[in-house]
Amino acid sequence: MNRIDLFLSEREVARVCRAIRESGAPGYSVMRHVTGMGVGGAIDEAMDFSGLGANAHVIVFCEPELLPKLRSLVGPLMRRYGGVGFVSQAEPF
Amino acid sequence: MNRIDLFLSEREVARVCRAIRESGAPGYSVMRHVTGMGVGGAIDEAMDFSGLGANAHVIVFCEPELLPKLRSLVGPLMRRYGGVGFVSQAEPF
Amino acid sequence: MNRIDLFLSEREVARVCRAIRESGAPGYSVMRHVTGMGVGGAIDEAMDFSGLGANAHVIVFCEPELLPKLRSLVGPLMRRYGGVGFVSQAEPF
Amino acid sequence: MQSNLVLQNLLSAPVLFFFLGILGVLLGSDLELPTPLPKLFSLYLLLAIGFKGGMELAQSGLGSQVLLTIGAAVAMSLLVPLSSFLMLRTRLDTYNAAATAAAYGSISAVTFITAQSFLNVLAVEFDGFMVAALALMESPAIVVGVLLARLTAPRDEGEGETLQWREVLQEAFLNGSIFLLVGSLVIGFVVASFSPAGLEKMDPFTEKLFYGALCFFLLDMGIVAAQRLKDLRQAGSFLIAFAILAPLLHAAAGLAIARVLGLPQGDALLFMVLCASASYIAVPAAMRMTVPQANPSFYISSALGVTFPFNVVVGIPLYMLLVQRLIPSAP
Amino acid sequence: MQSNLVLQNLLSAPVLFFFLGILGVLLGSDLELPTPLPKLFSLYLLLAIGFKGGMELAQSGLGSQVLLTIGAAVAMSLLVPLSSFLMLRTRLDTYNAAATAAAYGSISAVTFITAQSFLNVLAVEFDGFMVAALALMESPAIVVGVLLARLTAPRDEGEGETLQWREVLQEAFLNGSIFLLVGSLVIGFVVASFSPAGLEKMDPFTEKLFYGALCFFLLDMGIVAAQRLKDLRQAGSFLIAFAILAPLLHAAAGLAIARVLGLPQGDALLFMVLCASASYIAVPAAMRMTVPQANPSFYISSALGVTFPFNVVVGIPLYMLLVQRLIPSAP
Amino acid sequence: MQSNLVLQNLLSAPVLFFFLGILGVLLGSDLELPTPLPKLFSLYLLLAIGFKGGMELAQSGLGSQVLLTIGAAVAMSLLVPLSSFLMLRTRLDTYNAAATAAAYGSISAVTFITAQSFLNVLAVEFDGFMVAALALMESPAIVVGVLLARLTAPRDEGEGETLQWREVLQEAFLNGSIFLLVGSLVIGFVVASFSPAGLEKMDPFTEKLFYGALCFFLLDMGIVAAQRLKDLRQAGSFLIAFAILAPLLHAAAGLAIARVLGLPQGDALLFMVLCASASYIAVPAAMRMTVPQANPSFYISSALGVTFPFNVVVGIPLYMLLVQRLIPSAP
Ligand SMILES: Nc1ncnc2c1ncn2[C@@H]1O[C@H](COP(=O)(O)O)[C@@H](O)[C@H]1O
Ligand SMILES: Nc1ncnc2c1ncn2[C@@H]1O[C@H](COP(=O)(O)O)[C@@H](O)[C@H]1O
Ligand SMILES: Nc1ncnc2c1ncn2[C@@H]1O[C@H](COP(=O)(O)O)[C@@H](O)[C@H]1O
Ligand code: NA
Ligand code: NA
Ligand code: NA
Repeated sequence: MNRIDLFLSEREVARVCRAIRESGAPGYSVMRHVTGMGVGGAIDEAMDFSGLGANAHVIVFCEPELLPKLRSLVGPLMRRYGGVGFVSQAEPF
Repeated sequence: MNRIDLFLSEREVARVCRAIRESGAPGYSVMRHVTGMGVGGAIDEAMDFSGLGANAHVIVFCEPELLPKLRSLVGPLMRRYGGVGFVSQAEPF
Repeated sequence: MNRIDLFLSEREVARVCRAIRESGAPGYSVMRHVTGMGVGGAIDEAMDFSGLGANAHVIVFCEPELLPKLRSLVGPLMRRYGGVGFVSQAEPF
Repeated sequence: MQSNLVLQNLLSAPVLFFFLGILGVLLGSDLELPTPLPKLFSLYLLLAIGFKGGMELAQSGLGSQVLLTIGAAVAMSLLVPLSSFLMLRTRLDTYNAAATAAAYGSISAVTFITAQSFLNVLAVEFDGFMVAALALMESPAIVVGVLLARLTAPRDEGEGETLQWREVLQEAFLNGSIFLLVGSLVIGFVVASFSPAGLEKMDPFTEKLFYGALCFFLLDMGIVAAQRLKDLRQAGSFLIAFAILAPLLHAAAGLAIARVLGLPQGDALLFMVLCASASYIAVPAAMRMTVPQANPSFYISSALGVTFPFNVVVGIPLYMLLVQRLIPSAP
Repeated sequence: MQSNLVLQNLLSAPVLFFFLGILGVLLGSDLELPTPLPKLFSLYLLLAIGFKGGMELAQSGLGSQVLLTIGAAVAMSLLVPLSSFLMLRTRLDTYNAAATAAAYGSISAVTFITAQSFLNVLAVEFDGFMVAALALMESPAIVVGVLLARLTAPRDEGEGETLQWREVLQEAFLNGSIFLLVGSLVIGFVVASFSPAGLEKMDPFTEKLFYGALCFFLLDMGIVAAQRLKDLRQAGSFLIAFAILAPLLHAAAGLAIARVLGLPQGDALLFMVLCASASYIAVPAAMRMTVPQANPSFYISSALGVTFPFNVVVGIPLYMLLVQRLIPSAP
Repeated sequence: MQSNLVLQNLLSAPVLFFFLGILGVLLGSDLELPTPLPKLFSLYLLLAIGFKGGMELAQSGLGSQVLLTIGAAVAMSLLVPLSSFLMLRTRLDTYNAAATAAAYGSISAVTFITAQSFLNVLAVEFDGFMVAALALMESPAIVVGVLLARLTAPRDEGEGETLQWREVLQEAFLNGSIFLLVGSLVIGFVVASFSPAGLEKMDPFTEKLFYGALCFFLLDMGIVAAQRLKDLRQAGSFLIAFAILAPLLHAAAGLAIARVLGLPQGDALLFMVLCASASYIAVPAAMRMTVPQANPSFYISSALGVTFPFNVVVGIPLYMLLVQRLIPSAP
């Protein structure tokens, strides 16, 4: 099966999770308070008090058949708001 | 070597870590405050004040030979309390 | 492409991130407040108030060509201060 | 007079902040108290209420009235889970019925504190030893809940699991919030008895700050309770009905006992509130570990999403109305 | 007298703690307030200032002076983004210009609070209803900012995206900090009007604790502002110049309006500060969602890294100097 | 009288909450203050004690007695690491000996604060300038510790690493907690000297709240100290013995110096406590970076798991007893 790792702003995480649920994925996990760097520059937690938040790391384990649907639902959000994603292989434990 | 990713309730994390230590794994890492969704429904941090907690993400890197032992020690806990696990491939850095 | 997972003390995370930026990696993500166990014993958050901190989990997705540079810049820091690293395979989402 | 009581409750700062939290969720505001700030307020309130209760207990002493009241409270925390279980079992499986029954046998410290604030505003006196009753009602309800789940569970499901008493007692007596409440009670008692100079120095922290911190925490409780309302659909109308009828029933029982014990008006209200409220702090955390087969969203959403707002908004003034009618006021 | 005002501001505890935070970053100290402690202080200050403002609003009533002042404040929060946009558009693209304009039309609650503390030290009175003006200046600026971005954006970039009013209004009116401030204002008003007994019980929390909590938060704001200074190189000298000239310009406009409205000295200073300050709490959070094309480090580093320290350190005493010259003191 | 002193300490609220935390760990309760709440209390206590100390320093002035006392304190923070290193080196490697020596040369602010509370209860006066001594004892001990590690380390291990003074000085002088303490001291001094109106407004935050916040933090310190006890087995009996004998020895040296300096009873106790206490905040954080070869569980578990509880529970009343015997009380 596939493992999808998404990194995006905490502010968008609710929308992305909605898209993942719509895609029919069996589940997902979210880690907030992620800092980092990407093409959009460095992200830290210093503005957290303003509600701006840092990044979130979203992990989805799902069957490969689901990938296209996930891409079509999550992709536009990430193009609009920024963020990156990666896919790798995994098996149930 | 193998990478094992476990997602389970924070309340059970101490027991699962004990089981991992018993299995003889060389180490593990735990991230708390993980939210998400699975067959058991959505998990958030809203009840954290009650001591109920959210999920934890436990990562173990170990040799493949350890997998059966890990499964036999961690599996029963996850069947009783819920949670999911996945295995993938990795190498030392 | 490669996925690199590093686990090291929060106190060193700023130096390691500087090294990653120097290596020319396109980005990285950092999760703090990671607890765990390794050859250096158990690490928890209890001493966080003292500024000692727990562990951090640093993730870098990059092309395999970058690995040697990353190893040469990050390796010495991890040998000095402790920590472990793992490499696996991934593709863009 | 009646509407006056209801209004005085509704227009008090704590209840208004509770409404503000609910409103925020209903309108879709992103207002939230991030983790672990709610825990900070929750620990603070337990520490402060325990300390003040212990202090007043030291001043009032452990007379027979005190012991009788506390005894009656503990008895209620044993009986309420039993009767609740019978009601709940008609529709829920044994695990969910047992876990929910435990929640209703136990108490909600925040509801209790809100009732105390309400009495303060009405200038009705109450005794510090009621906090001791509060502190002692959590553990028995948890133990009864676990026993109910284990004794009535289908044989084959046990898979040879034996009841792990150690674990159950630990969850019932050493749960962080119970332990802090009881511990602070004892410390308040000891300090008041042996080094009363310390009381005055604690006062700004445990007493002066209390009301504002309660408002802040109730803001968060409003948010959390409103979020829980969504889960209610899953729980179904039976559980919603139970979550409103149970507090009324238990308050009535509490009123009868308070009358028999001859409690003054303030204590009678607090006794009713203890009986009528349901736990969403200690019990869920304990049930998650000891009865993992039960679905937490059932017992949390009924206790926190329905019974808690019901008690805070409608229950407390309603119970006070009954107290004023049926409990003779102090001469 | 002049240097006296500046010194009295510079040597006050809140401003000194602000400097301490800046100094820590400049020297390379690892001093920080970890997440979510800054949020705790930020929520606390909003709750406390809202509650106190509402309370005083209830006492002063909603006379025509009050309504006129609030109306003028709202008008400024609509006009300032327009004029700022015109200035900013000369150098920035439409998205960054619109988002930055929104920040300058909105307000900084912490700057306002610091000005109140300054007035307290000078023993100059001010009215509670100014908090209502504060609370009502955030949402309009956000709406104008979004409209500017949408109306002036190149057609082809919209990709058929229609303006999602629901989202914009949600960000403008239900943003957590705006919602808490307005909600606390209403609660303070209601409690003061209907159950004034509650006011005294809130006092230790909302009033007594306030000054110290402000110091603590300003320590953190100093750290965050100094960290932002690094981003300024990226933003460029045009934005730095704007971030210093805009508050001066807007303060001058505010002074003129205050004179026309006949505001007393204290209120005049607060009105100037509302005009001169720029938002780094509600607006960035709203712009991130509604104008994601803009680079947050532009509007945050100018509002928080330059305008905020400028106002707190230099602006407030400077504006007060002008007030003392141009606004007749109360008889 | 003697047992009275011990009891008065044991039955005070701060020490009782410390015990409650220890008890929770021993019994297996899940009571904890989640991250970053302990840091909130730790930062608060440093800010408050620094501010109050600076304020009192401004009132007392910098007379020769003040400067002599502070000088003696700094001298102790240089000498204690040297003597401790010699003792520790008999059993530990050079890195662990140096890091542990640094901890014992430095101070524990919480122990100091607890001693101040104890003096308050006894109604024994003490001077604010002792906080300056506290603030100035951390950095020298860290520098000495690093020097010891570098100068005595086997040549070949250095791998050509040169002593990075910049890093060492940063850890010694700009460590967050040291920086906040010294900064708050300076701010308290400045405010008291130049705008004393601000003192009264800080009072509810820095003074009134202090005792309760100390209790809350000591609850957490009890939990953390008890958890550390488990690591002690690893550290071994030599380190445990050192962790009890060192405070006694250093307190005795402190007593002798206090007598020579002619300090009054309250200041003498605080001086002894500064000498006797060991750092588990600034020093571990600094040693982790500058002497990474040392095992943190050694110096943390001895300073926090043994010396800290020893001083808080037994040491303070014991030292007070000696003070009462050997230091003439003020006429
Ligand atoms: N190559 C990468 N490896 C790991 N995380 C990344 C990488 N690139 C971006 N990220 C994460 O994704 C966030 C958004 O990336 P971007 O949209 O490129 O600014 C960054 O702040 C990082 O947290
Ligand atoms: N397919 C999945 N991908 C990622 N995380 C998952 C997945 N399924 C479950 N989880 C995580 O595991 C937790 C427990 O899952 P469950 O026991 O299925 O409710 C969820 O709350 C998620 O955090
Ligand atoms: N085999 C492993 N799997 C996952 N995490 C590990 C492993 N070994 C070490 N770690 C993490 O890396 C940290 C430092 O490891 P060490 O330097 O071996 O003490 C530990 O505290 C763990 O958080
Ligand atoms: Na009950
Ligand atoms: Na403005
Ligand atoms: Na010392």
